[in-house]
Amino acid sequence: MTSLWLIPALPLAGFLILVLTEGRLPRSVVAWIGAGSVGIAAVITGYVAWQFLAHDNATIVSSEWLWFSVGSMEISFRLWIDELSLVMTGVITGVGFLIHWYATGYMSEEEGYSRFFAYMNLFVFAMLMLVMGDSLLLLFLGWEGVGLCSYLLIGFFHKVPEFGYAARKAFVVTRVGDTFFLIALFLIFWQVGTLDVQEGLAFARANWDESTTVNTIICLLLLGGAVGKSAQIPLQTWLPDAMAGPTPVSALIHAATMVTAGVYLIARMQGMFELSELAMLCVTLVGLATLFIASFTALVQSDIKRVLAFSTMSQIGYMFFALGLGAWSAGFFHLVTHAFFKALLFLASGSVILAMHHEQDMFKMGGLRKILPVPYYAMLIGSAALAALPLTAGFFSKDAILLGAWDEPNYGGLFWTGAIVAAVLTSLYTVRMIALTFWGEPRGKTYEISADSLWNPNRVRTVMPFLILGVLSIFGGWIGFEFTKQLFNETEAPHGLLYVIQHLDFVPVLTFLIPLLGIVLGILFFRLSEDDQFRKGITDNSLSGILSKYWHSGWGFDWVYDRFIVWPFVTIARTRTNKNDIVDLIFKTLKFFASLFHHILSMLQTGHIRWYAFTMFGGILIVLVLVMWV
Amino acid sequence: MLAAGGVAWISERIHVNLPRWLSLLTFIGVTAWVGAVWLGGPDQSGLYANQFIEWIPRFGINLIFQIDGLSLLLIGLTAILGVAAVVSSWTETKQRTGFFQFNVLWVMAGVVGVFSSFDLLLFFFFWEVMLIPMYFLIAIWGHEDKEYAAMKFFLFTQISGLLMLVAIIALVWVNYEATNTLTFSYEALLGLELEGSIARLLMLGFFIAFVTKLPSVPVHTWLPDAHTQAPTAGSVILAGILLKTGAYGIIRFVITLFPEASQDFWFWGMLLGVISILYGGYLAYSQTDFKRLVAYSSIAHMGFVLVGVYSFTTLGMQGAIVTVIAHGFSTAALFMMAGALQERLHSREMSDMGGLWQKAPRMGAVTMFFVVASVGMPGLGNFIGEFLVLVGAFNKSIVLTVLATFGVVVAAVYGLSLMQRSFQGELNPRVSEMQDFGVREMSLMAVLMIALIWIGVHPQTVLALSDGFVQILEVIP
Amino acid sequence: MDAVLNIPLEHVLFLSIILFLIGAFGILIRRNVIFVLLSLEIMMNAAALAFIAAGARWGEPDGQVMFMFILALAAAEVAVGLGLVVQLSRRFQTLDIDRAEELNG
Amino acid sequence: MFQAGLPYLILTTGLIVLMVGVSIHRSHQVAWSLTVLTLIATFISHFFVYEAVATDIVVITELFRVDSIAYFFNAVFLLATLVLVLFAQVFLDRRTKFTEEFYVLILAATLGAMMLPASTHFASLILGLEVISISLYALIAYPDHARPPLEAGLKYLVLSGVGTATLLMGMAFIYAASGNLDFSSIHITDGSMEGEILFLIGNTLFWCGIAFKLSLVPFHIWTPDVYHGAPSVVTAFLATVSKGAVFAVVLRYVIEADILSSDTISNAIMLIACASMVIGNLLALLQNNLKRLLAYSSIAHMGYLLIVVFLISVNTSLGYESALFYLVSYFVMTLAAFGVIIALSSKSETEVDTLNGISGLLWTKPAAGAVLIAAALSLAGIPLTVGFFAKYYLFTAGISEGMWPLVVCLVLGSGLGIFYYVRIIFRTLEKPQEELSVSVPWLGLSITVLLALAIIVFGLYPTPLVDLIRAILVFPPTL
Repeated sequence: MTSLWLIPALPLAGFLILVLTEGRLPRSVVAWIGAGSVGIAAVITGYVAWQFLAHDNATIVSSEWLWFSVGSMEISFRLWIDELSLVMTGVITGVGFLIHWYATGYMSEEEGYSRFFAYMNLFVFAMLMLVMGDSLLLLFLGWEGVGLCSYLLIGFFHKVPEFGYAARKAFVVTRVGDTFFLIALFLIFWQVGTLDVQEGLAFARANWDESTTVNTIICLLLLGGAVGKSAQIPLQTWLPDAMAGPTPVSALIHAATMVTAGVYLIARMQGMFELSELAMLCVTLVGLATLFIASFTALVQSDIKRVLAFSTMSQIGYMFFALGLGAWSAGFFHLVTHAFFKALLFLASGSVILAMHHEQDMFKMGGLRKILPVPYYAMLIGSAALAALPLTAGFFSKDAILLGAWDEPNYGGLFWTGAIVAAVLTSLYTVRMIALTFWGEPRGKTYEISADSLWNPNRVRTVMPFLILGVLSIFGGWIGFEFTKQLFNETEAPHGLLYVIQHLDFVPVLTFLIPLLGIVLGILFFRLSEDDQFRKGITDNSLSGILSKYWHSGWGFDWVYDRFIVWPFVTIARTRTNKNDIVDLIFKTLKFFASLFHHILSMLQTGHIRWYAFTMFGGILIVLVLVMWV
Repeated sequence: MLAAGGVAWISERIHVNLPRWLSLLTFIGVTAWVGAVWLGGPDQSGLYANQFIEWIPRFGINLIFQIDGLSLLLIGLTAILGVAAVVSSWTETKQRTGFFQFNVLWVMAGVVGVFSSFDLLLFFFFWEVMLIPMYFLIAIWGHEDKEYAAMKFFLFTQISGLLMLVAIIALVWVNYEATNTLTFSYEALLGLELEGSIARLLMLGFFIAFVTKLPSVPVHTWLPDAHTQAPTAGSVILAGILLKTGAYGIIRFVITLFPEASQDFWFWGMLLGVISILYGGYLAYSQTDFKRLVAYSSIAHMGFVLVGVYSFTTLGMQGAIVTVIAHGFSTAALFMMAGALQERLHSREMSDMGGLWQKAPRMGAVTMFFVVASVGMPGLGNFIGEFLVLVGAFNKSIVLTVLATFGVVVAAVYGLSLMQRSFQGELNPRVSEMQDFGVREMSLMAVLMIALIWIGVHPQTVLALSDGFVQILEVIP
Repeated sequence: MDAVLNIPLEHVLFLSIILFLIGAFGILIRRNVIFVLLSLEIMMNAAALAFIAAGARWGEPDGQVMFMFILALAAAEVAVGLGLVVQLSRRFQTLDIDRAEELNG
Repeated sequence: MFQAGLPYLILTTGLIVLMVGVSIHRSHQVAWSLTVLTLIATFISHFFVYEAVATDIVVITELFRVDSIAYFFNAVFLLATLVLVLFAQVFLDRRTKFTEEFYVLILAATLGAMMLPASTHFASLILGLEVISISLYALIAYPDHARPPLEAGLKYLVLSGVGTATLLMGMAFIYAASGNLDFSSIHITDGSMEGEILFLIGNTLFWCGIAFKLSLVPFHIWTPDVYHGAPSVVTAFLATVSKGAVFAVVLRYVIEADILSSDTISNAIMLIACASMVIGNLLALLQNNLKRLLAYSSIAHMGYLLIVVFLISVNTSLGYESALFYLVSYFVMTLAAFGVIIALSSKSETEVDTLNGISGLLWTKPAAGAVLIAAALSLAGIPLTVGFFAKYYLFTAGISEGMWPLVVCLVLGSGLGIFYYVRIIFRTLEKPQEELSVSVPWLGLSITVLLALAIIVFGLYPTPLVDLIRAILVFPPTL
């Protein structure tokens, strides 16, 4: 199907137009091109989806175009639409379009409007290549492309050096993961002889079993790549800093799409992961650890976007957790719902930040619900979904994950307990965020929002994205789960609500109730306590203070990396001797000796005839001795 | 049209000491010629052009010019970068432009000769010939420390070249003793059976010369100095083309003339490559001078060539060739950028830069593009090369390949730090006025960008050309 | 002829070597140009003596021819040498050979 | 076959006429013209009588044997002398009141140089050698009021005297051992132990003397001072003709006496060669005086050339070919280098011989600068110049006979050499510090340009020269 190409091609075209015109287009045109290209792509995706469903979920393959062919390696550009990639494509173009839409307003007062949309379009293109590519190399192309765009967009405000640092950190840290991915590609090509996803999986199914070590290594390497991209432990440190980018970027890249690429990768390679218990266990543990650590960290953050960032980490942790447990559909479903509600949350927070004139500290906010009603409700809906309040989208997906954890044969109870505790934490920090931002009285300055600002969250054009995402966050769960289940050929997967009703068992009920409990607790705690206590909790030296400080810093990962990797590298690199290349010393020494000998020999040229004669007689003597006795 | 026709044609022009336009036209002419030859397709034996003239019959030394796919590819690169070098130094050199262009043309003629010579002595002849004008370029139009840099460049390349000369003559003499014919013809010497230890020594003679030119650790130290001091056109030629002669030499001569010895040598070849990648990348990060940084990054990239070639796989070999071409474009562009910055700011130190994006967004965007390319972004030429190299090398040695792969991370570190320190951040207060790129510079950069993207998305153009040669290699081992 | 043959070749050669060494030491020790030239003459004559002895050994006139040759040669050399000595005393106001040391390095 | 001696006669006649003429009437112009005429006539005469040597061995008494190789050497020497004489006219005027005897002396030296390639006998060897040397003593000290030439002349006199004495001593010992003075029959006949020792000592002393003349390590120490002090025209003569002539006779000696079949001697010579290459280059490394630098470089070049001596004893034909090619190119490039110095110094009292003096030469005097660059590149053995093929011959020589120590030293020496030649080039390229005010005579300049052209043309296409040399070697009776 050739029209498939249009989906990635449109954003690419948008990118090219915006770049080549070098920002000379009027802003309205830029907005139309930037958001429009993604919008049309979304429409086409809808058409493709319709075709897909109309043909009994038959895989759709685009026309192909040879990329390169060397020896036994032949790689083409070809798009591949099956259930998995279709859902992802839908999310990317759909949510992407909404965020672009929102951004047309959000960015309206910034410099580099055109540049921003160029990058965003490029990002959508790259992300689509990642998702739709039929070979791992094409996937890698997208994978790197989104990394680049992420770098460009985090550092969008390039005048601020810290942002540039954050951008580089993001790029380099994910690059570490990418390297593992790349090595996995080499290994796959070596062992399987192809980089085509489907052929590779087929090969694995046919030739490998649980005991194949190579498979485990491949999976672990892929996990390494996924961990980097999805900001999981231990490569998670870049994500909070990545919040330096404009908020729509955070919404699109660092919440809805790019960071879930790791999840997508693992889901894509399901056939291989299923064969390796060790890899699956690692996926679970990585997810669980991130989930935990990120949740605790989110609880003590003061920057609203950092709360959301840690929340994103923990939610992706859920996804990994689910994938690792074999609850493929639950994990992937959570990806989709998370895209909806986290995008919503970010957009809402973006409006808040603009309203506060780029103040992101929640302790300086408060009472904003009166000024910003739309973001307030959006935030409420998003938070509800995040906290998995029953019947919201998040509830369906998270519940499925929790139940999946319970069903795990070996450590089920343990996993479930962990996940449930994290769920409580999720509720807690969500409530805390809303309480600090919207409830109570203003603690800092507030500003009037001029009615004709393009980003004014009360205008229709800005409300629309909130509305659509809000609807999806609430109702997305109702329709989606059955669909996603088919992706992974799971028939017996647990289904939250029905399950609860049918069984009314202890565990499902508890699973059902505990998020609620968290919310109630949160409301009690944050609603009633004095504002100062939060601040105190962070600064004083009591045990809780130290703990919260520790949590605040993201469990000290940054500190450890700084101390043991970055610092030594930079220090050694910056010392003078190294700038001057120690290898050069070899040649400097040679030069030194050459000139030393030169000076010694020159000193013999004294100019005295008698000395000259002496050397000649000496020479004769030496030669004679050599000839006669040696 | 014949290859020698092309070369002679260049040399004819060379003697006319006319300034820029002439040399620009010459390069465009050569580019067009290469294009025409390419479109014309090869003859039955896979050659695009072939020329034989007697030179010194006494020693069986003849002017044998042949252009096969690999040669054509590199000559094409030479011609395009020739245009780039001339255009990029359009305003930089104000003194003695005639002599300047004369030298540029001579270097190029030498390089074209290197790429098309199929007689070993002729090859050596051109190998050395291109160094002299290059020396002039550095020594006359270089920057503050030019004497040291030019001298270092000349000494390194000449001394290693002498070793090669010894190896060439020795090889010919061995052949003479075996067959009683005195010939320097590449093809005649190709099938020569050599005794193990002799082959190893002779191979080393060639290898050292090429590796010095490439350059690889530990004989790389001339490069940063030469690059830093050379004028823009010099740097472009040096990085874009001269380094490639080293790669070409290894691929064309070392591997084919001494197949067994090279096979035995694979570990050391790859190890040197990996060390170059990591050490070069590491040093690149340590630099504060824009050009030095790019120079060290060249060392790292050329490390990939070594890794690829010594993996002895089709993938690795092809990857090395693609890397050679792509690196030619990307690094040349970065050096032009450095030259443009120096022309505007009179400094190469990155501490004198910072925040330049605000003053010159086009330069920023262009730099970003090439930095990203050299970092190895898929979709651009360098990635294809590095990927193929690594895939190919993986079969040979997993450990070394994994180490080399981490070079990619290092590349990101120094590449982005270059970007950050020069173009991003707050505007350096010392920068007052700065002109952005004009039409001349932008169109030049556009050509290079298109070339890189083309190689990135359709490397088959390159791969198909070099395929014939790599096929031959397959047969040899 | 017979008389000469009575003296063993080695002895004459040793004598010539000793003469040669005397000349050599003369050059090394003396600073006066005249004496240096004299020492040179002695060295040449040492060689000439060796030729005569060798010629005697083989009973051929060649050695003596060479002797004549060397004489002429030494004379020519000294002639030029003395010319230089005159110049030296003029331009350097000395005959001390050590004073001519302006060219070095 | 008497006609084969014609060139010698013409030269001698010219010499005598000049000598008599000078004593009758002093005229610089006439003396100069006469000299040029003599040299040209002598040069041309070779072609007329070439037939004689091309087909047969021409023996002129026991002392000389004239063959095509000797003719070739003669021609080269004559051309080199001619070049220098052409330079000398302007050059001398500034340096002395009495110019005419200079031409007498230089013709005499040339005559000596022409004797050596044809010499087959110790007597003719010493005769030729001393004719050159004694003329040179006077030539070096020729300028009549400067101090350096005198000092140089004196040094050369004393040290050369020592060298000659050593050489004679060596000959005497060889004669004592073998009973012959003819190269081809100095093999030891009686085979006694005593004879062997005498022969060995004799040869050692002989080679020491030769090494002095060729300024090889460790007998090189006089070279820079003499080169430096002598007027450049004479220095150039010393560097080219005198060395070439000595080398010509050495080659013949090696072939005929088959001296290198003795391991001890050949090892010693090898050692001398290696030491010359390395030490000569090391000495030149940071030298700031151009003439001294060229002196040191000539030490190294003579070291390189010794490789041929080894080759020639095994493969005479290739050996001669290499030697002739190398010498011709060495002559051309050395003359070009000195030519620039002479041309620059012609109009001034003092010599322009420091590296500072040539600073920015390419820009102030483009032609002279370009010639100097070409000469330096050629001396360094870089392609495009004839020096490359000269070096190529040496590499071939070294490698074909597997003389690896020599090849290694050759590489090492060449590497060091590049450093200082490139320094020369760099200085000519740099921004001129002050405007060079001296004017350059057109004749001298055009000759140097011609020499540079020769460097380039033969560097691009050496085949004519190679063919010529091989034609010379077609009937060499000694081969």
